[in-house]
Amino acid sequence: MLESELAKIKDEILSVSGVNPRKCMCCGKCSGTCPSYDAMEYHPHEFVHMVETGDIEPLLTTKSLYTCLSCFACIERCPRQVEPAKLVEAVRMVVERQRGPQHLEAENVPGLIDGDMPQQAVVSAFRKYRK
Amino acid sequence: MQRIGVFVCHCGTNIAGTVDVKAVAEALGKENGVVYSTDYTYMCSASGQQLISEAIKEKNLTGVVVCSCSPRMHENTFRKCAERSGINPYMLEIANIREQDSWICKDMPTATAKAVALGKAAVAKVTLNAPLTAGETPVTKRALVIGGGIAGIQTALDIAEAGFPVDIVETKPTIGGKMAQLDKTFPTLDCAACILTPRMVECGQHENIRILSYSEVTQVKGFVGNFTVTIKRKARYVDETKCTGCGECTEKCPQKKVPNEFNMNLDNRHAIYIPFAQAVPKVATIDPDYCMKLKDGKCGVCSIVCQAKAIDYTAKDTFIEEKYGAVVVATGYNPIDLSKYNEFAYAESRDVVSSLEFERLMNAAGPTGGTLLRPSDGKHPKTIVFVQCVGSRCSADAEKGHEYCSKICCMYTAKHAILTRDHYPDTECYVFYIDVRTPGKNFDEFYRRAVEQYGVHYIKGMVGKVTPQADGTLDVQGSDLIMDKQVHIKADMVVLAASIEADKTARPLATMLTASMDTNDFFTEAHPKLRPVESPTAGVYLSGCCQGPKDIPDTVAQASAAASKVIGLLVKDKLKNNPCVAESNEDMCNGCSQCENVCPYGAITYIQKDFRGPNRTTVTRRVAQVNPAVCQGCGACTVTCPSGAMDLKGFTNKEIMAEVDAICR
Amino acid sequence: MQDDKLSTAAVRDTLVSRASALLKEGKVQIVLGWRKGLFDYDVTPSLFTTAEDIERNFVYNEWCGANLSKYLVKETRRIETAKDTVRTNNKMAKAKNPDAADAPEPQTKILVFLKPCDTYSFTELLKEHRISRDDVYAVGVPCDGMKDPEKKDISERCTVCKSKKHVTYDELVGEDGAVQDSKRFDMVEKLEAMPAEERFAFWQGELSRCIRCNACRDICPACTCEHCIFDNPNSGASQKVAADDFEESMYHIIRAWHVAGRCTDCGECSRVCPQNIPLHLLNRKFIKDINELYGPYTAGSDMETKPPMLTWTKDDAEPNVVYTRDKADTQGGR
Amino acid sequence: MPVTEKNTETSTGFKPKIVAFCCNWCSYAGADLAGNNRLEYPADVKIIRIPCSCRLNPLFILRAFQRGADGVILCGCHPGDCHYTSGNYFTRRRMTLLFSMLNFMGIEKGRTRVEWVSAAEGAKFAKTMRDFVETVTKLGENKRLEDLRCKTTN
Repeated sequence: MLESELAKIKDEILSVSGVNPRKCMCCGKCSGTCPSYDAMEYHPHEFVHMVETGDIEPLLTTKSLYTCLSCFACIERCPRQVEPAKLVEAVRMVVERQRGPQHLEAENVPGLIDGDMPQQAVVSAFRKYRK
Repeated sequence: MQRIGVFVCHCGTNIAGTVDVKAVAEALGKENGVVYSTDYTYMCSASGQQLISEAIKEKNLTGVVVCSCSPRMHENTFRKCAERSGINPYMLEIANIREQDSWICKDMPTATAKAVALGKAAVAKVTLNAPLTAGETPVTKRALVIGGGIAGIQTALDIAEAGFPVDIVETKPTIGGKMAQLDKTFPTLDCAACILTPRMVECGQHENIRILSYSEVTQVKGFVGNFTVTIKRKARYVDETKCTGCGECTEKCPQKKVPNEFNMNLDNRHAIYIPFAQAVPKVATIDPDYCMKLKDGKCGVCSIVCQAKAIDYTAKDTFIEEKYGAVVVATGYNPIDLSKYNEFAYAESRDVVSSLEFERLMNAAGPTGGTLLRPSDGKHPKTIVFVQCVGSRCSADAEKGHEYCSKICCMYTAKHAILTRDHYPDTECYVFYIDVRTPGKNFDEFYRRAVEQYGVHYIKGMVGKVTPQADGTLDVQGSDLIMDKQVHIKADMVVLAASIEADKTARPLATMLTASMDTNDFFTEAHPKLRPVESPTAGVYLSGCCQGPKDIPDTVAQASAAASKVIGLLVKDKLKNNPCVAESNEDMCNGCSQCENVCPYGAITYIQKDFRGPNRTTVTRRVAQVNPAVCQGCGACTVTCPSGAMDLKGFTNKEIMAEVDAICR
Repeated sequence: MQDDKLSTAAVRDTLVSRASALLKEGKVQIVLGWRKGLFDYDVTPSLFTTAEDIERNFVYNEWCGANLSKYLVKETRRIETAKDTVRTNNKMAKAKNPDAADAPEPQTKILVFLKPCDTYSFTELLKEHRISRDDVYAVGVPCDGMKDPEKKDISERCTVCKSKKHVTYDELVGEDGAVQDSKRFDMVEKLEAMPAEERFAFWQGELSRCIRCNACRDICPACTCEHCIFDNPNSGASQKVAADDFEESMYHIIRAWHVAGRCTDCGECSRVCPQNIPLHLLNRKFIKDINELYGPYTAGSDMETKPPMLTWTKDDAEPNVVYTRDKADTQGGR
Repeated sequence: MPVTEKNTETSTGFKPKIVAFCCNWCSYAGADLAGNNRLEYPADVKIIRIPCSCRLNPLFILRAFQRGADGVILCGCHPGDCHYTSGNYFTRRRMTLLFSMLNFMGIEKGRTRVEWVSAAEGAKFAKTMRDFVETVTKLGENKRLEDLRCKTTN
């Protein structure tokens, strides 16, 4: 992807999320607190770092986007109010927008659910894909 | 009519290079009231000053204008010279024709014209100037130290040693402060009590030091050299003069269920108590919230067992008023309240403790007699997790915690880890850190020892959650940023390095002292670099953590620095005031209080004053009065006064307007 | 209109009876009110000391525009002076002869009638310690707007009345009203909208008519200086008459400045101006700015609130806001 | 008559009269620093030293204009840095209102200005003055506030 495109995407992510990643002091409390850490390829603190450094391309394709439960624990506990979850959410939105209108339909959801998927995930799935 | 002399300086070529000094001297010579005008290569030189002083005498001048460098440079030089030559120093004005003319302008005619204009302005001002004499105020040769921690103790001792009487006001029943609660000190690991208590005893025995323990400052009046302070001596129900500190009463007191604040409430004390063995003064105090005698009249055991007959249940709070020349603030710090941090389960589990609590658990005089046992079940902890920066370095908009770094946590955490590993090699220590900050003599070496010699596990990352487990252990979930993985540690204890914050009493005290504070309730310095131990309010000095987080060496250093400043003030018999202060013309004053409201120093007060009215009547009017010793001469009041009754000596309305006119001519 | 007249007539009678009653009871010794003149519209503020005088000459009608609060500065001063004089004489007598009997201090109280807007001036004067409250018995009177003798119709200031509420009083005649949201800043806004040249022309036109009679200052309840700087040769700013077109503006700017944050917008300055200069616009401009920049504030609305010019906040607007906020006119500027 | 006089004057390279009030602790020192660093700015600027920006009475500004100044600028410590802790906060309110009034009466903006200049900002001081003189020069001679008498008698 072109530098310029990435720059545009970065701006979009920042404006959508309203997050200023420069406030991050790299304490890692977000990742220390994240309940779905092990299910993630890129972890909350990495999201912040990668967006800040403009290394956004891998984020657009990573599954981590959908393993974030939007439980907002990282937002709650971040000492510097960086609010990583909002960033993840924003990246997600960017991807969704690029993908266009084919959103997840409610009737398809049951098929996708496996037994040990937490209820919370389903709920937040709707929260995400109904955007 | 004034007889003004004008002296134009060449400053070598600095001025003469771009200003036609002869022309300037000539032009100004024609000004009204100017009887003598000349130029010279270096006015500030001995011979230059000689020239001025001779002219003053020969031409019996009443005012002098020196056209030279900035008044910030040589105003004092020339004013002294004028004084020596027999005219009032404030009858001399300087026209700044170097920094603000010859150095900013290359073209000679232009620069010369400006020099003349500036000269005319100065002449115009001198014409209206009046002689000013600095008032003097006597200095009360006694110092007040507010706070009896190591900072207060050190300051008091230094001042007392210099021969001045000092009072220490301490809210607790004993001096000693936080340091008395500590176990060892970093990086030398010598025992805090062993080095502190001798100083406390010294304070208690020093003939120049009076300790007002269990007392509070309730009112401060006055100003530098002349503070009048009201001190509340809380009723301790024990006569200090009689009590021998034998401790008999504290043994016998039936009320044993009082949380012991000295041990961070980890154990209990009696209702009548002496905080700790080496307390100074070593006098018992009755806790009115728990004493059964005071609450419902029953009991009275202590008065029975007391041989010295020191117990007095009828005691009341008393107020004493004292005069002081200087006030030193040493109100210290406190760890923040951790109960807000649910993620660390501080409120949930007794095994999650603050560092200060941990100090007590390690301390030989502590609740566990110095053997490290965890509060919940008194077992030896096998794994301890230390969490740094709890409530420090938070963003300004975060509602819990502070924005600043608490400075001491990195070091005392390393200390705790080392001591633990040293006493109990079988106990694993993990430290979650964001950065390890060790600027200080032998500090980083100390931290490295923790890692290399004592095998403390430092993990770059932060703890996200602490969950108490059924088996009594704590599941500590955190991130290891270097391994880029989330770690879970099964810990027996968690120690939180709580951020430290200014003592709650600091803010009201600052208001009483009209001393300024930053948003974190730390006192601000007169100058962050050059006057770090003085408050902007004259006569108020800062010692220790009331000015910002500090470790013991820094605190003691600042304490002594503050003391030396105080001594420097107290050796003076009188203080010279700045003569350029506001002055209210009582005939014109409306008594409307506007000036009083804008004065940053509370220098303006109002009195009811009798005036002679027409046909033998008396008119009593409300008029403003300026205390010249308190006024700093900013002039805020002069502008807010509609009638022009309030004016500023040395910068009067007329003087400034005369300058304006001269410049615009 | 008709029944308005009636009600004011009725009000007048209640005021008269109250005043006479209070005089008889000895509650007050002096009454400050409005005295009827030759024509119905020339009504002058005046002192009454007898019920008869009041019965005959006291008026309260649509011509009673005059704000009585300022007269209290002088009157209470007089009352206090009488006391103070006795006090000092007693002291001196004591000094001569320790067991000299004290002469009693004269106890005088003055009754004043205050329309809602007058109570604001009254309160502001109390706030600035210009009136001794104990000497005053304040009676709040209702007001349906006063007339302008020249227009023979309701005066401008009353068409944009800011409040029918009485702030301070000992006794109230009729029902108390409420603060109203008035359109009083419309004219100021209109001027602000003009290009600078027109504004300048406007003020030049108005102020050039100024004859420096100082009526605006002498009537102004905020202008109670013991000695006005413009009369004081030692102030370095004394101006007897305007020596040039500048001094008029200077005098009026400084006067408006001195009352900024203290002016209650009672409108007396414009009422008394023989040249009909809309001086109140200058004061309203300051009031409007203060409200916009430092939050709403009405001088004289209470005794506690700190006046805007005597306080500040860390994030006050920078002075250049003046030049940046109105984009419309761009000449000069930064 | 004086009008034509002035017109010619402006056409023949008009030099403005600028009065600068500087607080003793920050801005006056800043001005000195500008000098120490030999930073040029127009000599039309004449500085009057006052203890604090809050000492500046609006009367002084009007007086300057009355006596023929073409521009008046006030420099003080940055808000928060006042040597007297709160002086310049009052200044800020006072000047804001005064300027607003002058503007309201149709006096050109740009003839008055407030700048916060610290003792370390010599460069800023010089730049500010250059900038201000340029603005006022553009505005031309102060026709609106000047005192005609003073002009002709000089």
